[in-house]
Amino acid sequence: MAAILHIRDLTKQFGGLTAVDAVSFSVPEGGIVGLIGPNGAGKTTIFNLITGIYRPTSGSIEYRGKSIVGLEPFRIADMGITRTFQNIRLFKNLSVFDNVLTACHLSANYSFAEAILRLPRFRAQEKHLTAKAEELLGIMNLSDYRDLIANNLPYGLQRRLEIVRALALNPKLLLLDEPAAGMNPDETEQLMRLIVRIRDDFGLSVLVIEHHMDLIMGVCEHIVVLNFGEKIAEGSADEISKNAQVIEAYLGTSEEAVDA
Amino acid sequence: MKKVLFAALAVALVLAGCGGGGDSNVIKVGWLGALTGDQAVWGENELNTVKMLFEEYNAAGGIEVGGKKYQFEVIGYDNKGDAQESVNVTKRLTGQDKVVAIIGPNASGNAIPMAPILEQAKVPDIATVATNPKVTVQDGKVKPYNFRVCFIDPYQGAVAAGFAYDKLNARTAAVLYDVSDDYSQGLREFFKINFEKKGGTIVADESFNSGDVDFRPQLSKIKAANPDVIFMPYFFKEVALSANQARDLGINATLLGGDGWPSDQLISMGGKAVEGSYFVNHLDYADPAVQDFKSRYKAKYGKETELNGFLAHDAVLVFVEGLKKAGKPNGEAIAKALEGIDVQGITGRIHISPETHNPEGKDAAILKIVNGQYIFQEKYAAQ
Amino acid sequence: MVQFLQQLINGLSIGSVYALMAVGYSLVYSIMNFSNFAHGGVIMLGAYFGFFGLTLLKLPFAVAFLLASFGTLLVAIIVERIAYKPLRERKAPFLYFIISAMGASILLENLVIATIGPTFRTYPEVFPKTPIELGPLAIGRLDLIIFVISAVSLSFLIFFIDKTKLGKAIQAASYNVKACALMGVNTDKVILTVFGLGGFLAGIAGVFFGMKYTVYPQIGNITTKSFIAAVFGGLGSLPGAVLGSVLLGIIETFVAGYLSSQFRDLIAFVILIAVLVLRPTGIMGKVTEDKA
Amino acid sequence: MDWTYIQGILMLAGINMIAVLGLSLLTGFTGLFSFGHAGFMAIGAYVGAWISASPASTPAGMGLPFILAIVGGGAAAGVVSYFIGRISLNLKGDYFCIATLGFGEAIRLIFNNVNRFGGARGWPGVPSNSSFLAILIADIVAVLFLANLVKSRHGRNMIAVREEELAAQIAGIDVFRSKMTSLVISAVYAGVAGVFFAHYMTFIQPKMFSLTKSTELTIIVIFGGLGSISGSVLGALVLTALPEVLRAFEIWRLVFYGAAVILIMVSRPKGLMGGLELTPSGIRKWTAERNALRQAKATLLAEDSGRKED
Amino acid sequence: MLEVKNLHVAYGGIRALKGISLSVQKGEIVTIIGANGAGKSTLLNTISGFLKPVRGSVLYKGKVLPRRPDLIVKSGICHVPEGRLIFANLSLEDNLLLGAYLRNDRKAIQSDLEKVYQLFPRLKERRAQRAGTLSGGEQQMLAMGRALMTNGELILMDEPSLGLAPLLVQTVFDIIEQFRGLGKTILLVEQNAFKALQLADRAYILEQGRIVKEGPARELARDPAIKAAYLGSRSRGGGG
Repeated sequence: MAAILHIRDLTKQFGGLTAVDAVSFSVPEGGIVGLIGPNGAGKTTIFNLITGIYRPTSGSIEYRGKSIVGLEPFRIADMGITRTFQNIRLFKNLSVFDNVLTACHLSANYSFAEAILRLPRFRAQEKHLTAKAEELLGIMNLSDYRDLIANNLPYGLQRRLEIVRALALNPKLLLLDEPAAGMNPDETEQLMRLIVRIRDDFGLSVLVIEHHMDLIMGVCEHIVVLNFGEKIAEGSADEISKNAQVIEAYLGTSEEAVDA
Repeated sequence: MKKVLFAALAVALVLAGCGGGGDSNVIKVGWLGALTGDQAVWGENELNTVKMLFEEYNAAGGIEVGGKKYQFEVIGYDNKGDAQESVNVTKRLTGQDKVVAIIGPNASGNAIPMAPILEQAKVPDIATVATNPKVTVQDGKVKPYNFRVCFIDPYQGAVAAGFAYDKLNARTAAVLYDVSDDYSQGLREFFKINFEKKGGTIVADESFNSGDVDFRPQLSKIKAANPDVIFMPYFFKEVALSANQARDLGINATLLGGDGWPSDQLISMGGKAVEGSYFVNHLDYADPAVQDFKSRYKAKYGKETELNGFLAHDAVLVFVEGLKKAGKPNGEAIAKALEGIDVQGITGRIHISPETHNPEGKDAAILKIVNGQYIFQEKYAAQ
Repeated sequence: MVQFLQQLINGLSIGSVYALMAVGYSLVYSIMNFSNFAHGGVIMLGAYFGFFGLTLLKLPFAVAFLLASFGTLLVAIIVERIAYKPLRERKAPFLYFIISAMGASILLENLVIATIGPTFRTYPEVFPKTPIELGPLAIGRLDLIIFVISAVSLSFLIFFIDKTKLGKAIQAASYNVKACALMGVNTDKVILTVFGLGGFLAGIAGVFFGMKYTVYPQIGNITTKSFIAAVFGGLGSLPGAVLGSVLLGIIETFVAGYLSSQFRDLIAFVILIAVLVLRPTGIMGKVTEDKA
Repeated sequence: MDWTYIQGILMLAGINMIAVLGLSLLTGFTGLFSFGHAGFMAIGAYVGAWISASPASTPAGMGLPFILAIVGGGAAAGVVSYFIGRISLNLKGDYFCIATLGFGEAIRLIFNNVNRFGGARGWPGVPSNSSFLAILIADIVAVLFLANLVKSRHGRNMIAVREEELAAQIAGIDVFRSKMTSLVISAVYAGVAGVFFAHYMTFIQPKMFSLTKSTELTIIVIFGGLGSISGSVLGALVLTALPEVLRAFEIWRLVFYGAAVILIMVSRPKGLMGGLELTPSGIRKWTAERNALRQAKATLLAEDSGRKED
Repeated sequence: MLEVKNLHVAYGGIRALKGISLSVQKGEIVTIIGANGAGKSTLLNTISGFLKPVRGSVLYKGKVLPRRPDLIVKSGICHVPEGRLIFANLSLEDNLLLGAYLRNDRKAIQSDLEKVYQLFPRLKERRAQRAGTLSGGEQQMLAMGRALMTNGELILMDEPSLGLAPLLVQTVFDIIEQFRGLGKTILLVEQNAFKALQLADRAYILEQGRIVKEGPARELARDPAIKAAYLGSRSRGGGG
C-alpha cells in the first residue's frame, strides 16, 4: 500500500522547547493509524504541523508525494486533509445542518456575482450542496437534529457532528484528536465502528490520537508511540502492547487487566 | 424593554405632532445652534438673547405688520454643532414648525448645508457669526435665503494681517491653527495671503487638531522661528491654553487673534499670558450703543452676554426690520425685503448687500487685552 | 540641540498625561479583557470633583484630591454595577461590553453638560505655574509632579498586583473567574476592586489633567489617545501602557516638531499600525497561545 | 407631522442603513469590529462629490452623472479598504479595532489637509441628488444583495470565520480572504452611503466623518442585533429617529440616548432582533430551531417516564 | 458529612437533575458514575454553588450551604473542576498559594505546601514555571495540589482522569487514594467507571438526571447490568 502521508524527521521547537523531535512515520492509503503517548508528548503538535496551523522547524511532510510544508491550513484542507479537535470546535451558534452545509463549500464554485444576483448556476449548485449536506447527516444519523443549534447538541453528538463536518470536505486523510475523550466504553465502541465504517464508505485514511486503549488497540492497524516529542515505538497493536519502553512510559503495569 | 421603548417613541411622536396649528396672529421664529458640545456656551447665549428680545416685543404688545399686530413664538433647537443635525433641525423648523425665518447658527459648517432646504421651504435664515463666504455665496451666485449680520473670513483675515503689518509693525508672523476646524482654516488662509501680500513673511505655519490641549511641540517650533506676532485664529479655550504654554516656553511675541477670542473665560484662564494681545472683533464692548443690551441681558439671566449675543441681537433687529418691510409674515416676502435692508445695529451699521447678502462695509473693531479688560483700540477696515 | 531637548521634555510631559489615563484603563482591560470606553468619562468627572472640591467647598488640595479620587472610585463601581455586571453574569461577548461602555461614556458626558453646563473651568493655582528654567529649557512643575505620580501609581499597582494576595486573585480572575471562585475568592469583590482601583486612578488623572489644562465635559475624548497608547504598549500590560504612552507622547511631539504638525496624528497612526503589524500584540502585550 | 421633516429623517435613516448594512456584514456576520467606517464614508462622499459636482464650482468637480458618483465613491472606498485590510486583517480583537480607528481617523486627517477638496472648510455645492426614491432603491438593492450574499457559500464562509476561526481554516476556508471580502464589501457599502450622504447634505466636511460617526454605526449594528439584516434595518430606523424624538428633551436627550444604549445591551444582549430575520424563510428557520430544541429536550426526557413535574 | 436532598436543577431550559438524593460520610470516597450528559458535572457545580437548584437542598455537616461559591469553599468544600482550570498566567507556586487564599495561617500554609511538593515531586521542580507551560498530567496534579491547599475536608473531583495517558490515570488514582490517607473525604465523578469503582467505598449510578442505583462500589462493579453499560465488554488495559 502506498503511503498517503509521509512524515520525515519532523521537528518543532517553541522557543527553547522541542515539542516534536525528528519524528518519522507514514500513514498508508486506506489505513487507520494510531498516535499515542503521554500528555505533552507532542501528538496534537504533530496534528497542528500536518494541518498547517504550525510551521515545522525542520523536516518534511509529504501528502500524496507532494510537500505540504508551509502551505496555509485552508490549502491543506482543500487538498484533502482535515481534522477534528481535542476540545470540539464547532460553529456553535449555527444549526447542525448549517455546520455541515458550510463545510460543503468546496463542492461549489459559483462566483460572487452569481450569488448576489442568484443566477442559475448559484441555484443549481446550492441545491446540490443542500442535498449533500442532508445526505451526510442521514448517513451519520444526525438528520433528527438537523435544525438544532450545535451548541445545544449532546456532547457525544457534537463529536459526531465534527466528524460529519470534516467528511463534508471530501477528505482523503482524516485526523481525529481524542475522539473518544469523555465517552464511556459503550459510546467508545460505537465510535470505533463508526471510524471503520467511514474509512470504508468514504475511502479515507485515518490518523487518530486517543488515550482509550480499547479504541487504539481495536481499530488501528498501525500505532506510533511518542514520548517527550520523540518516537519511541511503532508497530501493530500486539507489538506495542508488549514493548517494554511503551509500557514504562505510557501504559503502565496494568493490574486492571488482571482484575477484570 | 422593547415595548417600553416603542411606546415612548410613539408617545413622543404624537406629542411632537401636537405642536402645530396655533394662532394666526402668532409669528413663529426658529433658532438653531449648539446647545451641547464644545460651542454650547455660545449657543445658549444666542438662544437666550433671541428669546429675551422677542419676549420684549411681545410684552410691548407685539409688532405691527401690514396693519396687524403679531406676537412672536421662538422655537429653538440644538444642532450639537453638527452639520447633519442642522439639516434635520432646519427641516423640522421649516416643515414641522412652519417658522417664517430662522436665526443662527454661528458655525459656517452648520449654515452651509441648510441652503437647499431653505430654498425649498422659502424660509430665510440670518446667520449670526458664520463667517465663511460660502454661507451666502456659492460659485459667484448668491443664495436667495441665506443672510448674515457678521463680516466674513477674508475680511477678518485681511483686517488681522493689515493691523499686524501696519499698526504693530510686524514683519514676521507665525500661525498656529486648528486644522480640523473650518473657521480656523479659513482665517489662517486669508491672514497668510494678506500678510504676505503686504510684504510680511510667515515664518511658521503650525497646526493642531480639535480637542488637543497641548501645543508645546508646535510652540517650541514657533519659538525657534522667532516671529514678531503669532496669529491664533481659534476659540478661547485653545487660545488660553496655547497662550499659557507659549509663555511657559518663553515666547514673548505679541499674540493676535480673531472673533473666537472674546470671552470671560479667556481672561480668567489666560490671565497674564494673553495680556497685551490684540484681536479682531465685531464690536467695541465699551461702545455706548451696546450698554443697554448688556445690562438687560445681565438683569434677565444673571450673567454677562458673550459676543454671540450682540450678533444674535442684530440678527433679530434685521429680521424684524425685514418683516415690517415685507408687510406680511411670509418667508419669501421677508427674504426679498431683507435684500438691501439698512439697519443700525448695536454692532454697527448693517447694510445687507443684495449681491452677497453680507453686511457690506461693516467695520471691524480691534481690541487689546489690558489688565484683564478688553480695551477698544480702533475701528479698522481692511483695504 | 536645545530644540531637541525641549521637544523631548514636551513629549515626556504629554506622554505622562497619557500614561496617567492609560494605566487605569489598562488595569481594567487586563482583568476584564475589554476596552472600558467609559474610563474617559470617569476621568472627566474626577476633574470636576477636584475642581468643585477646591472652589465650591474650598477644601485644601489634599482633601479635594482624595474627594475626587474616591468620588470616581464610586462612579466607576456604579458604572460597573449598572452597565457591565448584568453582561458579566450573562457571559456576553466583549463587543457588548464595549457598546455598553460607549453608552456609559455618552451618558456621563452629557449628564455633566445637562447639569453642570458646557463651559470650561479653570483650576485655581495649586502649584505655581511658572516653569523651572534650565538655561533655555523650560520644565513645567506640574509636569514633574505628574511624571512622578504616574511612576508612583504604576509602581504601586505593580506591587499590588504581583505581591499581594488580592492582587494574585485579580490575576487569577483575569484568567478564569470560575476557577478563581473555586479557590474561595469572592470574585465579585475582586472585580469591584479592579474597577474601584481603575476609578481611583481616573480621579488622579482627572485632577491632574484639570490642573494642567482645564476642565470641560469633553475631556474624555483625550482618552482615545491613551487607549491608542495602551494598545501600542500592549493591552493588559501595565508597564506597556506607560511605555506606550510615553512613546506616543514623544513620537507625536517629534513629528509635530520636526516633520509636520498638520500630519502629526496621521504619522503617529502610521507608526502605531507599523508597530502592530510587526508586533501584533503591541510592544509588551501578552502573547496569547492559540491552543488547537 | 410634516412630511418634509419625516422624509428628511427617513432619508437620513436610509443613508445610515446602507452603511449599517455594510458594517453588519463585517461585524455581525464576519465578527470583525470596526471603528473606522466613517473613513470609508468620507472616501465615498468626497470621491462622489468630485465626480458629480459641477466643474464650474469650487472645489471643482467633474460634472458627471450621479450614478457614476455612486459607482466611483463605492469603488474608491472598496479599493482603499483592500489596502487597509492587507495590513490590518491579521490583527486580533481590540488590536484590529484600534487599527481601524487609526485608519478612519487618518482618512479624516488627510481630507483636512487636502485643499483640493476644500480642507476642513468643507466642500459646498455638491448637487442635491439624493432623492427619497434613489435612497429607497439603494436600500432595497443593498438589502437584497446582502441577503443573497449571506445565504451563499461566500456568506457562510464569513459566518464560519466569525464562529470559529481555526475550525473555519480546517474546513478549507481561506479565512483571510473571507475577511477581506467582507471588509471590502462593507467598505463599498459605506462608500455608497457616503455618496448619498454628500448628495443629501450638499455640503461635506471632514469633521462629519469623525470617530463619533463610526461609533454611531457600530452602535446601530449591535443595537439591531448581530447577524441580522432585519435588525440592521430596524436599528438604522429606530436609532436615527430616536434623537429626533428625544429633541423635546433638549439637553437631556443625549443622556437618554446613552442610557438607552446601556439599557438595550443589558436587557437585550442580542440586540433588537438577535440573529432573527424578519422574512418568511428567516422565521421558518427560527421556528425550526425552536422546535428542534424542544424536540431535543423531549427526546432527552423521553426515557424518563417518571413523575412529570414540568 | 454531605447530604443532598431531592435536588432538582434546570440548565438552559433542560432539567438536568431530577430529584437527586445522596450522602457522603466522613472519610469516605464516594463515586458517581454515569454517561455523558447524565448530570454528573451539574451535580458538582450545584454543590459548589455555581448553579442554583430549582428545588431541594444541600446540607454540609447538617447545615444548609450558603449559595456563593467562595463561602462554600470557606465552609470546607473544595472542587477540582473538570478541565482542571489552572491559572495558566501565574506561576505554579502562585497557583498553589491561591488555593490557600482563605487561610491566614502562614506556617500551616508553608507546611502544606511542602506536603504537596512531597506528594508531587514533579511540581516542586517546576514551582517557578508558568502553569500554562505544564503538560496535561502536571496540570491535573497541580489542580489536585491546589485543592489540598484549601485545606477543605470534602473534595469534589470532576473527571480527574479525563484526557490523561493510561500511566497517568493510574497515578491520579493513586493520589486520590493517598488523599484518603490525609483524612479527606472525596466525592468523585468519573468516566473511567472501572477505576473509580475499584477505588471508591460507595457508588451512585446516575442516568438521565436520576440516581438509578447505589451501593458499595465493589458490589456495583460486579453487577452485570453495570458491567455491560459502563465497564465495557472487552478486557481493558494493555492486554489488547
